[in-house]
Amino acid sequence: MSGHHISSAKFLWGIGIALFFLTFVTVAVTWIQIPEPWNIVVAIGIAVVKALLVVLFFMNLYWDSKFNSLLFIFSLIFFGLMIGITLLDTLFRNDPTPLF
Amino acid sequence: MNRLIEYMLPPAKSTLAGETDALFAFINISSFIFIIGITLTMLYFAWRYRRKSDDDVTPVISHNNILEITWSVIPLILVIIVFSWGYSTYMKKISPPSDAYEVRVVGKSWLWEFHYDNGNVSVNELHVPENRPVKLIMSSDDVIHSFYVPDFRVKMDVLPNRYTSVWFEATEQGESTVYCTEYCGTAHSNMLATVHVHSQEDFEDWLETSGGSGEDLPPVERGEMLVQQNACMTCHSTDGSRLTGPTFQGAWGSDVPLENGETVQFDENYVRESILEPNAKVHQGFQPVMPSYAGTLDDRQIDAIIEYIKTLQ
Amino acid sequence: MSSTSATEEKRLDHVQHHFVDSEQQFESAKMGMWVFIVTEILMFGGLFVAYIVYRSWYPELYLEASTQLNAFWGMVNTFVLIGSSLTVAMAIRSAQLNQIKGLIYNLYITIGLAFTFMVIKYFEYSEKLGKGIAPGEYYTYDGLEHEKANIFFSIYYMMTGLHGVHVTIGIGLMIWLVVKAKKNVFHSEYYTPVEITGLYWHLVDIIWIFLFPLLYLID
Amino acid sequence: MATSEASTTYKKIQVRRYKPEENPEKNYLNEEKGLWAWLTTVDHKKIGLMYLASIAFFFLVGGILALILRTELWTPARSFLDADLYNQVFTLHGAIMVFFFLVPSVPTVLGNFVLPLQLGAKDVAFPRLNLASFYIYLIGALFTLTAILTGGVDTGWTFYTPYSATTGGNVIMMTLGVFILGFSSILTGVNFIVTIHKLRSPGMTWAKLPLNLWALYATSIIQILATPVLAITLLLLTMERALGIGIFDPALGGDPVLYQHFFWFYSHPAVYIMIVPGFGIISEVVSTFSKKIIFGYWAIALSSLAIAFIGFLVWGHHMFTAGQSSLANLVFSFLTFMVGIPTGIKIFNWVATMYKGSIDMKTPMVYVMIFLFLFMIGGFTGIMVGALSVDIHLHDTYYVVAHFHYVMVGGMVMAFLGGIHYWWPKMFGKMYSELWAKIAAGILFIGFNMTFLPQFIMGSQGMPRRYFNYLEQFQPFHQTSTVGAYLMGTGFLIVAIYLTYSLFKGKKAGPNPWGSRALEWQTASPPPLHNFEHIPVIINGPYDYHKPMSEFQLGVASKHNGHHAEETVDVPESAQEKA
Repeated sequence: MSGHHISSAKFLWGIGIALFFLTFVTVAVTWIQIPEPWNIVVAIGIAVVKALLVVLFFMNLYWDSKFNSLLFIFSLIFFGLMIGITLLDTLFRNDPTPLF
Repeated sequence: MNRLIEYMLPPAKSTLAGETDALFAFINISSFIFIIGITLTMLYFAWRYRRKSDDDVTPVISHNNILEITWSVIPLILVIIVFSWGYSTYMKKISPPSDAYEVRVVGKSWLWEFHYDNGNVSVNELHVPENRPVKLIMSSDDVIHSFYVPDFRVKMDVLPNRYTSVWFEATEQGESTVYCTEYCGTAHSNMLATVHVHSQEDFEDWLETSGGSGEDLPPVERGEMLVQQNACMTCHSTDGSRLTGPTFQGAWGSDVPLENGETVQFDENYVRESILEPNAKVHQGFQPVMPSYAGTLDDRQIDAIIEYIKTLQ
Repeated sequence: MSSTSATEEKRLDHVQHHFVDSEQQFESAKMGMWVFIVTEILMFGGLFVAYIVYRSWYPELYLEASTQLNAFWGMVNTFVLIGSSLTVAMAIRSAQLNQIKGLIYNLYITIGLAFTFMVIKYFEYSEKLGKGIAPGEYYTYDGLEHEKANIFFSIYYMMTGLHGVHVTIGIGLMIWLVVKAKKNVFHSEYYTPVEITGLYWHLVDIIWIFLFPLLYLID
Repeated sequence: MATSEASTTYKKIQVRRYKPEENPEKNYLNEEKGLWAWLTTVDHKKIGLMYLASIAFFFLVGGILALILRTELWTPARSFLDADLYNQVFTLHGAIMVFFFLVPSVPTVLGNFVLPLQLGAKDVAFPRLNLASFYIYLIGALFTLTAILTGGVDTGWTFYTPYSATTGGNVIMMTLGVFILGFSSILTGVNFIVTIHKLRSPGMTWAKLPLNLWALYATSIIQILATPVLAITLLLLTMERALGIGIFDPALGGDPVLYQHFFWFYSHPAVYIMIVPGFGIISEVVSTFSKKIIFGYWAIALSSLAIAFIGFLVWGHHMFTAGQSSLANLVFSFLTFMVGIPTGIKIFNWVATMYKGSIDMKTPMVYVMIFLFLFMIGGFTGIMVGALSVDIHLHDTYYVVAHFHYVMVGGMVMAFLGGIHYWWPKMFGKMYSELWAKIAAGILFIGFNMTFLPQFIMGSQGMPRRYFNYLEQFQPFHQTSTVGAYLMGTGFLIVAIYLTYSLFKGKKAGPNPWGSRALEWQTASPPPLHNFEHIPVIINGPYDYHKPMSEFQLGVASKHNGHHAEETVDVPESAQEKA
């Protein structure tokens, strides 16, 4: 049965500690100034790893039915489309300026 | 068919109107063929295969991949043609020639102001030369408006925080209507203007002489002209009827009740203030929606308007 | 696990009439929650779009304005929320193992951590409001030069505010779970509400995991 | 009930034929009585009927508002409304019709009623959530009515900033109402997705899912992905008015075009929330009344999903003149045309289904023909306004108004009427007058075209939308349109009358008046409280008209009749294994 995975307490604590550690890392990297745009990439990268840990092992998606994963991925895809296509407008506006 | 399409469209009075109309006709004709074809097929089937008895046995025709591909690919080709055609004309519509004559357009609720390079300002009438590209740089003072001239097949929203532009090259002398097509409140449907297309010389004459000065007229007549030119009558009637704003008739000398309960005398100073800073003292029961005319009207013009209002008893 | 006749009876009274068995009901409820999580992601997604669009327009605004946010307390709150996520996961584990006491304890800790989060948030908000960094047109702070500073804080307040609303709802749900757990409703064969609330809570955590670097850690 | 995902090992089950009862004594309408039983019911059929009543009410309100608008437009200048009131009326006509009628109508009325029946399930997955979503709908409606009574709203149903942030009236109440309504829509979507996944009866594989359910499935996906964005948009707008947060208000440094992106990210897919369930109805009706297997099952099923997906990527075609970048215009225009392809595929497949069928021109089929004709016009004029250069001319004119109404009224409302007429005997066990139904359909067809065809012409001649006054040259078109609107109103009135009449005096319908093979017709009309007295077992597709009727009425005895509290239940095997 896909839905009843029981994680060991040790395992859950392991994930928790990994999350604490990554939180510390993401704060720590702001002390060493990483140049634009890599600081954003690093910050988001760490956040993505943390979110993945939560989703896969706290929310048990790793052991869950494939369709639930599909749902989750779809929500991210549509969020990506929403932001991506909106940026096609907001980043490429070319406004005229009056001569007088 | 051609006559129907001609009937459907307003007269084409700009250089790019023809191209737009051609695509309009193309889509209309091909849609027409499709709609008639499919409808007739449908009706024919409905008649030819009508139920004869409740025990009718129908053949098992569950799918046909060749058909599916055919009726996917043919429309696909057609829409790609339409898309490319539409896009190429659109690119022309948004790329003004570099030598275009520039006019500043300001949309306010609910009038259009046109500023020319010599400092002239005209309200609700745009004067342009014939056969010369004209580029309008537009902005709004309040909400979103949209500048639309059907005869030229151009339209562009007028935004409060940015400049937008349209351009056209009028091919015929005469007048065309400008509409506001982005809903902007009470008098949205009265936010009209007229484009006057002159010959090059007439346009230059107009630019030098008029600009709507009328300085040589007696003050009352000049005031009346200004009230018309500046679209005051969109909101203020001269016959006592209630529009978006209070009427001018009988206003002079009266006590104007304000929203806060106070009253103020309708005198020279009140008129002057109301023109330059319209929302400082708003008549009770009316919305604070009037745009400011500071920079549009000078003191002499305001004097003339005051003289005119005095006559409306 | 002992399957006495008493638990056998209890095992069934939660199955609603239109489900064939407990398993189908559990799977349905969980899928329902995942679908709901999709809507939550898209809802916060809207705010993230506003965030990203304005950041792409005014990167300097974000650099300047985020100095007003206290990264230390942001970090503490991150620890608090991750901790609560951990205890929720432990709570589910307790329920799965029929350890009702453990379930209740873990829920208590979670509620405590959630309150801690809200209290810290409260101090952060009041410190800002005291300076005049209020949302919208009530923004009166003049320590920032950027003319659109109010918009950054509007986005900040909307994002953290909506997140805070979710945390509050989460606290309510946890309390409801505690009440039910005390009535002995849950057992290893039926812990659907715990599982579902857990999913919700983890989502709240994930959103904060993104809010923290995006709002606090712009250096 | 094994689902395709869960059943990895095949079990042999003994099935037998269950012929639906001709005259059931007990049905869902008479088993529990009284107002309270209705208000607290979790039965999907009753909830569907309660939705039907509320939606009919809002359709009536929206329709009356439309007639007020059309009457005012009889003359170019003011006739009996002033401009502000006119603006409020068109705002409310749009908002009520879109949010309170078009979006919920097919999924909540016909979807709620038919979906579990077509699946062979006893109910939707979350019956209480279903009832909750009905009440959320009512609360949203209450907010909106309050907004109307306390100042009104004159922003247009699109709530464009900065106008909506600065105008008077009670905009906050209105946006909150629609915000709340959104959750009703979301919950319905959640319910349907889970129900279709988890509550299919044995043998109901994805390949045997009725096309109506594919359409509802696609709709639900759009609902759950798009509606939350509407929620956040309206929340931001509410905050814009309440606190002046400035994200969308240029006076405070915001960007009004960004609002339009937010708004249309929901509101364009919302158009597909409205029309895709209509497609589902058409598929069912075409097959039933042609007595023939549907042509291109997978083409129709997958094109629904394709429309749902691509429909998300085209919102910017509402903003071609709004001042977005030309790159965005390019992309949006291209994707807009791509939506046309799956829509076209559907139309071709429906017409092909009729080929060599045994076509019975009953009322639902008449509506299908009307739908196909009107929807084609709606679709092709969609191509017109999707073409960038032409749209620059036609944008925000009556052409767009006409296009939208051809798709929504000509398409969705006609499909809805078809669906109502198709499932009416199932809902109430009564037949309506076929003659009056056809007369009404004829009046609606003529009235509709009379109303909206002139709008195409005046639109392309340059008549802008949302105009209180207009130039005299457009008056003949407006007058024709007004006459048509009244004709249409008469048509709807006739429909309401003969349907109500049929409830009391209609002939008994019998379980399967149309001779359909679909599952919902293999139970009594009206159905029993828990839909089937047995668990249906499916071995054929829903459109397999070449197979004998007896093969569609198979099932196994139900372990419990739904009131399991009173009977002993075997412990499910799976649970035992675990224990």
